Amino acid sequence: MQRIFASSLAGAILLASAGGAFAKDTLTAGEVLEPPGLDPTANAASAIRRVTYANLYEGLVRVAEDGSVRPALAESWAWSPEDLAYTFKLREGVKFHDGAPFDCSVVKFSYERAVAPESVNAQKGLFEPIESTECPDPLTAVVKLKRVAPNFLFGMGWGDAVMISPASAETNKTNPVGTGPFRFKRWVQGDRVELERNPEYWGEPARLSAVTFKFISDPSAAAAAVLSGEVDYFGQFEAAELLDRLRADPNLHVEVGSTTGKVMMSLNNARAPFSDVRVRRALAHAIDRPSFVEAVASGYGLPIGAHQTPAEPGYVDLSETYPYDPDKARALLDEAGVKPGTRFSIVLPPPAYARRGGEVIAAYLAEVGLQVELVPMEFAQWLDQVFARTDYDATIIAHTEARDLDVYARDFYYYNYVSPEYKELYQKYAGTVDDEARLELLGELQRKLAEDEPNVYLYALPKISVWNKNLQGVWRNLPLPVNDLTKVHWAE
Amino acid sequence: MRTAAPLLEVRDLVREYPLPRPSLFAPRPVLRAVQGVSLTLPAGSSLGIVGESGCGKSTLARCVMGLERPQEGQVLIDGEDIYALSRAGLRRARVKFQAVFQDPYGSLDPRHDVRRILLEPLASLQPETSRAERESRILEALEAVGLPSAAAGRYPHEFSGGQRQRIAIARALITRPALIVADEPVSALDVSIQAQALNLMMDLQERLGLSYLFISHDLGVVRAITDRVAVMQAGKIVEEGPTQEVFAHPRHAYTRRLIGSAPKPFSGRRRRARAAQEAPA
Amino acid sequence: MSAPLLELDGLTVALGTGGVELLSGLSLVLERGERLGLVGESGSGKSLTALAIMGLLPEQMRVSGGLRFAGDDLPALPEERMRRLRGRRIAMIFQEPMTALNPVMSIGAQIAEGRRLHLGESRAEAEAVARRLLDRVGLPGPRFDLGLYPHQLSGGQRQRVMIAMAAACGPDLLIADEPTTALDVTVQAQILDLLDEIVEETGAALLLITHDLGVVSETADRIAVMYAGRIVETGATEEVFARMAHPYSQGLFAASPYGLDLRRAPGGPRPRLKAIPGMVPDPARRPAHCVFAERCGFVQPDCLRISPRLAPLDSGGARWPHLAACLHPRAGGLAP
Amino acid sequence: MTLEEEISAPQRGRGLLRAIFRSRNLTIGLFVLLLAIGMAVVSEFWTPYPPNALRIRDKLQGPSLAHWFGTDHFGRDVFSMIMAGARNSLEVALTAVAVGIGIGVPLGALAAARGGWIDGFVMRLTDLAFAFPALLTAVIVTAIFGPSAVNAMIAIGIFNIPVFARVTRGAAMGLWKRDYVLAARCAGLGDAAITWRHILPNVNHVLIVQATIQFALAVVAEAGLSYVGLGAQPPQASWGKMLSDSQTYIYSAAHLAIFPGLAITITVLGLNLLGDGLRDLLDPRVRRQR
Amino acid sequence: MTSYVLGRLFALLLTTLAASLIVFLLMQILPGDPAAVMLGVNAQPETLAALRTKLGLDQPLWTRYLDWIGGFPFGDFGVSHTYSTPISQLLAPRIMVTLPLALLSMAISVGVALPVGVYAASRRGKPGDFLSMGAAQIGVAIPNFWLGLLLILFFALHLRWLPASGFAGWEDGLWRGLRSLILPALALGLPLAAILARVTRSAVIEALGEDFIRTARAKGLTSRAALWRHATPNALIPVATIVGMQFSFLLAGTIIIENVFNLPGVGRLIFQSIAQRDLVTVQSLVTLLAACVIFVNFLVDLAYGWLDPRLAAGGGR
Repeated sequence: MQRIFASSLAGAILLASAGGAFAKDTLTAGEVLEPPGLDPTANAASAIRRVTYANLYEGLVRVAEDGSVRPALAESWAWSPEDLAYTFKLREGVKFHDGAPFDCSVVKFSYERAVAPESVNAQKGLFEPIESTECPDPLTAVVKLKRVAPNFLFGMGWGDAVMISPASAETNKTNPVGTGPFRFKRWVQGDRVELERNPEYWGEPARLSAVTFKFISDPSAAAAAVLSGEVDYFGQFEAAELLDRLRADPNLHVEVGSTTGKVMMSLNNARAPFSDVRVRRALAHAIDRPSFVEAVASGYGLPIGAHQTPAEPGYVDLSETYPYDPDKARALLDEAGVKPGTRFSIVLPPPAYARRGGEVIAAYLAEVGLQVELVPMEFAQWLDQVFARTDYDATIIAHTEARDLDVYARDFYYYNYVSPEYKELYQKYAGTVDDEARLELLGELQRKLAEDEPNVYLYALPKISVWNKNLQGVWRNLPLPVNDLTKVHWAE
Repeated sequence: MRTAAPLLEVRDLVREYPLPRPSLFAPRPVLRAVQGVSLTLPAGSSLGIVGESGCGKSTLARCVMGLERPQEGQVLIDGEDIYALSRAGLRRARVKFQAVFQDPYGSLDPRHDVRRILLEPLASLQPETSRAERESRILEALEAVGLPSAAAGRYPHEFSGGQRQRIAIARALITRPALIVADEPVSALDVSIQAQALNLMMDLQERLGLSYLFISHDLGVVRAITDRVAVMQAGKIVEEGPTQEVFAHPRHAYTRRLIGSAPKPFSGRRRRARAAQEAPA
Repeated sequence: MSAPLLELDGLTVALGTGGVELLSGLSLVLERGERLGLVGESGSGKSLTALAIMGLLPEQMRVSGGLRFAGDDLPALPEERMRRLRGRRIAMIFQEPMTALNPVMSIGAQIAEGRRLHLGESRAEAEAVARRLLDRVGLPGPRFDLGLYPHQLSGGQRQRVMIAMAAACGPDLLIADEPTTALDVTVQAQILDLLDEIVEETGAALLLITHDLGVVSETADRIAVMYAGRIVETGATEEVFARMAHPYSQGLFAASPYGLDLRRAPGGPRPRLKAIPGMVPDPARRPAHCVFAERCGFVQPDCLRISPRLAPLDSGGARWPHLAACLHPRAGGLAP
Repeated sequence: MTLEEEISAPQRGRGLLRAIFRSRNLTIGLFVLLLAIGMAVVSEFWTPYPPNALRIRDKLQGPSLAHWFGTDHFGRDVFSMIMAGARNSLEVALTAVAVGIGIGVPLGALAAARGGWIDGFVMRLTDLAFAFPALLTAVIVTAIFGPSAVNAMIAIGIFNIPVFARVTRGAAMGLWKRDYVLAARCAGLGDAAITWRHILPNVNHVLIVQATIQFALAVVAEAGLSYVGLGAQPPQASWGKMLSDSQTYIYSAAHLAIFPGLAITITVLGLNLLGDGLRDLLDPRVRRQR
Repeated sequence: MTSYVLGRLFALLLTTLAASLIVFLLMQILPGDPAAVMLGVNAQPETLAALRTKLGLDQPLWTRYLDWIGGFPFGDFGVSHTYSTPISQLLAPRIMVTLPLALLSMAISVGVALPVGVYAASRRGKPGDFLSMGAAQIGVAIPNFWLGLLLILFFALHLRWLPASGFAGWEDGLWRGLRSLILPALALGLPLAAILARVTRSAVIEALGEDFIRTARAKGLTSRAALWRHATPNALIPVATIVGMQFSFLLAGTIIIENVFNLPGVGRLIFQSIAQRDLVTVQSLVTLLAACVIFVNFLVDLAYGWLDPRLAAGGGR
């Protein structure tokens, strides 16, 4: 610790004196939201995975920058269709940060813990196909499925499916112990999480000796931190309006990549008037998406027409399904019997796309005679009131999970969208193995959503990231909402 | 003179004030401002109370005015104990006694014009009076104190100190009381103005048959206006008698010291040294 | 002999240049060891006179005419030299001992302050003197510690502190502005005695300002009666009280209860005081003629034309001539 | 040497007007207040552009003839929004002050009139209220009842209660020692009547001055609450919210941060000047010092 | 004197208790079940119930209150729901930001206000007075968060002298930490300084009008010496009152300023805790803050005793 302190100080001095000569091997990464805990298997907040994924915790497999599934703690795997089983060959000599060994018993523990009834895993659905996990020998794990689940392997690459040691499972929330190339050093709540290099990493060691995640919720403060060099890397920069300023700085690299984030106005389909598809379509017609993106995100963001982004496989561009047409919107509303002056509320969680987007949508809807009451809400309350209890009319939210078309097929999800046709279609897709056919079905699912318009789909969230020009190995695109810093290093 | 009860009678009056505790758990000490004072004031006469600051004369005055309930003793006006009266009863009794205060600037509400100032006791204590009667009473009171009727429409700040004290006297007169309690009514005035005010009070007494309870630290003033005088020291009356008698032949040592200390013109410088020797501090 | 200690020669104080005159043509001479009483009602300008001598008039007031102290022309003196006179050679005692003392400074420090400032004494030296001074003014230690604060003393004791403060540097002139007005009579007597003794011991000159004829008559050798910014009558105390040539002096005396003859016929009316009618004219509205004419019971036609100057009443020869500013001075004396 | 402790009634009619215009503070203060009120009132009927209308193509324009104060990130006209925001500011501040006066003044008057344990109780109550920093009170209130302009009014109003209670009590305590109160007692008036006829009329100049000060503070507090998102909610225009919206555009469109801030500052400055002017006009103590 | 202090301490304790009770009761109205918030979206009813029991949320109100407040004397302020960390541990690093910030702001406020106020009073009616009071008048009117923005705009973005936001921490040396507090402290302190300067000026002017100033001048003191040695000490009494009040204002101000400058301080922690429905943290922090204000007022009362000997002996104002 003393050594790290000294070296970072030396780095700072060098930075100040030489300006460009880097002897730096530490990184300060900026993040908008602070995680509520550091156990990705116990809480839905994506902020947890943004700190822990690949850095602290690892799963059997992992997702690469291009969205492909790659080996991680499993060197290799085999799929046996006849007994519906994956056989994972585990890496040897892997140790958790606390010294606990990694073997098949850990796999069994982690997966069984995730599917257990009392599990609080936010993506329980990923594990739902699992029939059993067996350990023929310590370095082999056999996961039997209930049925064909083409997305299963991809899901096992998510942050929610990482390996947890039984010894530290209970305390991971505040003292995370994983197998990753970085280990936890300390968490100054409300300010930062500090990680340091894991010297006993099984694989290629991290190039950085230490990483600090600093939580800066205010976009202009974030910009200032980046401009001043206080933060070297900002993975998901929220204030697109500041990009021009950042671009103008010769020390910075600005990358606008893609994410699987879908910004939408979610509607409570169980509530009138949103139970009427004509009303939902009218809302879709009433909003000028390109202008919306311009106003909310300074034009950074691609209008979408269904619950899918170009970053996900099988994307179909449906953004012109409901072109901006206030007259048509008014006509549709009239048809549905919605009188001008009808009021409803839109709940707005804290992110700028929601708070700002709410204002824009309110203005658009006012054009077609709808009176909107905007209800700002903190995220905790949002989770409770909107997500858990579905006590809302409409809300604006980004769904950041990739390939999550299943949510519309669930028995209960907060949109309260009920469509036997969609469910059937989805089950068909889920049971299909052939890639060609899967893509075809994906397109159909999207078209079905665009037709029913359970939510008003707005735009695909771009991955706007900013980093110091001398930083290398940073992900440009974001197949998952994570910050993989394992390959990041400073230019020589 | 009537044979009935005297206009004002004070019997064994005691008034104490609690003081702040010297320490957290010590008992509260008590300041005994008035310690068993008895007085009698027949109708049509004037009684002076003299004493130095802190002797309790103002507390006594406030008790007599019905403003501060004594812990012990009684204040009888026309034979009625005003502290035994009901609220309404006290209000009715107040018609008979009114007050004049020391500070000609502080005793008149700066936001009220003279008419309103004079009207207040009348409207409050004699609500039965008609509108016309109230107007005539205001004029009567103003005339009595030698102010023009035009004064009614003006505000206190437009008057000099002497004139203000006239207004205060007019206010005291408006209910046609029998007794006026005057607490240092002229001490804030310059000598020449003070003489005007004292003369006015004497005139009014003779014309209206008023009685005065006249409180002052100024021996000369008390001597000029009272029939009888009571000398107070530390909450008690140490000497009482006809004014001329007390001034000519003070009996109590304190009275002698008081009179001896008062500066007198024509005394010449050397007298002072003697006076000081007589009563060392 | 050299120049008199204090000499006022037509001292005039006006509000702004050429503005309203608050003091008009005051002339006085005061020597060491003399006690002069300045009497008048409020607004007559007595306190202003004191402040003019101290050079502490409010900024907007202008001084003209002669004002000399030991030969120095005070208004012309630079502030720094004037400052060195204040407290050192001219000291002042104020009326309200409650407010004239700094509430947050110990009395010892306040007494010592002047000596440290003017005589360059150390804190210990100055405090030793302060201790002696407190003993002298009747506040003996250890009961009256130097560390006491003003609020811990009674009014009379505070005034004793004020006197100690004023006497600290052994001034040549002591100005006492209504030093006993706020005090009870018995305390007043003691304070006046003390003042008297201090003057006796130090040989300083005393300028005693008061509204109380009794106080001056007992304390001062000489008296000057002021009215509306002017001295209307002055002379040896006995002389003035014997004659009271100016109708205002007379009126002032007659109005005070001292002048009242209490004898009355049984059942007859109570004797009245001789009040002066009217009020003191506002400084801005003082007439060009005799300022007292409007209130004077003996007013003559010429009183409304001419502003009288102080003129001697007797043939002279007395140490302090008896002067009055009246066209028709009264002749008869006033017996007590 | 008795200082005349006279309180002259304000000159009536033309005299009063002349007194107002003689004071620079009052003139400027009144002008600013009237300007703000004028903007608020006019914005009800007319603004150069509809304050809520988005013209996204025209966004982030600098000040120009068409848009005096430029446009914001939605292309809304900043000048129109400031006009509309004036209404919100004044409304919230006025209500907050009214709440403070409505509850605080009776409390303070009661404490002064009755003294004793009632006084002690009221004073401890205000002590307690003062223990919670004003903004914190507001944050809690809005956290409980949700952010809205109405709750901001209540929150700021709650803080105003002890302020007015203290000021009223302080001023009234002195008056209760005046001889004219004793005279009123001699006239048989009860505490309530004395408070109504003698005490309140004589403290109202203090209250008026305090009200302008609190009004100014309330404008700032409202802006602060809106700034952190706890005050007025969109689409209601609010200066504080405009400032917080502007923060991310601080590099590209500084005018967005300048004008709402100026609006707040000038309004508060005007109110403070008004307060100073009123104090000079109404408080004889200050007037004599000049 | 001791009994005065003891009496005040007793009152202080009572007020703090009352404040804690109010905060506690208020928090009960706050919507959102902390257990549900902690467990997130897919919580099962049984787990929820278990957690509620663990957190003591099923206990009666008064038991919860006593449990909670009972820990205070021992530095136990409860455990944060969101971070599962003792609040005292959360607080410690935050105080190291907020306290220096508050002290720095106070130092700026007093350090600027006293000289300016006294100077203006001594120059009453002259250009110096007019200029400094004009500046103060504007300073009073500027909201601190806007001043913060302007300071960032000028000193951080334009001149690049000081960091625009964030807190560098004390680990890397005093100066680095201090640097990040300068702008926030200015934003917070300057408007307060403006208020204080006005108060100081009028207090000094009032003191200059007192009789004892004339006494001092009559003693031969220069007007300057009378100003500093006699008028100013007396003027400090009302100034102390305002300083005490400003402290409470300051604590609240940190909430906003810490947001403007993105400082990890107590104010932002309160803000975040409210956002996350971390009730125990909110109520503990608010109570501590209130206790802090009450305590500062107590100190101001003591300071009166020191500044004004009239109060030292008698006690009570």
